[in-house]
Amino acid sequence: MKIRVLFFAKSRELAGQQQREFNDVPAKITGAELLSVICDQVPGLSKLRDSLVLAVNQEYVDKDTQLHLTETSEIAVIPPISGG
Amino acid sequence: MKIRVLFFAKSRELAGQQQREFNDVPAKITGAELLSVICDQVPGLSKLRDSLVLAVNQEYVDKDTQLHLTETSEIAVIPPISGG
Amino acid sequence: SNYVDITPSCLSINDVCDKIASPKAGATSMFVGTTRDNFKGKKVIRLEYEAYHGMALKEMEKICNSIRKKWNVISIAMVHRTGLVPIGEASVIIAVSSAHRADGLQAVQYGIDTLKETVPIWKKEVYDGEEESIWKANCECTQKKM
Amino acid sequence: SNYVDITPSCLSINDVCDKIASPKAGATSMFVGTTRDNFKGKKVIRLEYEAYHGMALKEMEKICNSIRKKWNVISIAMVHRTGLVPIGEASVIIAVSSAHRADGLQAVQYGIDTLKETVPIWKKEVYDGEEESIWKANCECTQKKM
Repeated sequence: MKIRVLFFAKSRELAGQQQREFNDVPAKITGAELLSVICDQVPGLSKLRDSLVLAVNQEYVDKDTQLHLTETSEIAVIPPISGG
Repeated sequence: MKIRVLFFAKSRELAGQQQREFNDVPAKITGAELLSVICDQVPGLSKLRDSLVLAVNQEYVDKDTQLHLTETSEIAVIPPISGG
Repeated sequence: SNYVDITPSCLSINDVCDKIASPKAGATSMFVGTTRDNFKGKKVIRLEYEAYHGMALKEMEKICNSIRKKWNVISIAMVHRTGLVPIGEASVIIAVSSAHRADGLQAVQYGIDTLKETVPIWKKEVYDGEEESIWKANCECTQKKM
Repeated sequence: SNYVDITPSCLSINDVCDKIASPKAGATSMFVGTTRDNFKGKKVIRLEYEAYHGMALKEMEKICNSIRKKWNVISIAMVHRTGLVPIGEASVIIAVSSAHRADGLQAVQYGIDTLKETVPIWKKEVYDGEEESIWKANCECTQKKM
């Protein structure tokens, strides 16, 4: 399945883009597996791997969360936040 | 000795005046004794007696504080406060 | 710096913030006490505050000094209005700037708690209708019996 | 009511206070986060904030809802600025009106603590001289390793 992933802040700078499409991603996948798929394909992002989390449809997901992605899922890479 | 006493808020209303002089007050007197001198001479104030405290020269005094009054001491009757 | 004031004028949140602004401050914490339109079901039509001006300022300065002993703060502003305060308007503002927010938030809480306990200022509530006006007493006020 | 906003415009304390004003409120508690001119001795010349706009608003709404479960408050306003925020200007304001002050003060503290922990907004500090800009990380941010 084809998915679209948004990048923010440091992950956006390391990815060199605000969003990107990924092909051949399984619809059923855990949070940790999805993050690995993304990091494996984006040069530079892997060094941030351990501090990244994901959001799907604007909700945080855990590493063990069993996801059911669709082509309209809004997936985002969230580096450590620093608002306030 | 002659002293001058300031009244505020409810004590001012009950005393019917903002300040008043008292004659023949001992210079050496405890806080509790001074309050009794004042309440004994001001009609209407006695019903508030148990909720009043005194300040001398703008500092709170305790009932056991041994005061050394002078004619320029600024004595004030402080009913329960309600600022804020 | 400490800025303490007791004034019959309308209090301005912006003016108070300006007093404590600092480029070193990451946090401004503030409490604004406003007059309410009701007390235990009775409609309050106005409030009047009276202060023992000189002593109240001294007690407010004491609070500022205790805050500085307890927390790491940059500037403190503490202002109280006197006289008639219409419903919805501010009677008191306490604002603290600090490098880190925990200091400022705790200082503000301590500041308003202590002000209500120690600063000689009084509030009279005037009610709608036949109800008699009442001089209030703060429950925080722990005056020892004399 | 809850008022949450993320905006590139200058934040106004007065506007935020107006959003939460209520004649039923006796207390307005507020926290204003401002940009500091230094970090561990390095001179900060500017800060830039970036938000995941839609999700950040949702997380801010969640914080408002948790506040209402924990404390008795009237209105909550929570606004965050994005883009370039000059030194000394506000990046975030949280204000809560309540009948009684303890609710409001605790709600504000919880609100800013939780915002720093959960709301997807990022700050980049740009330093004077040769130092490289840095994307900061809140120590409150307890993101679990994925």
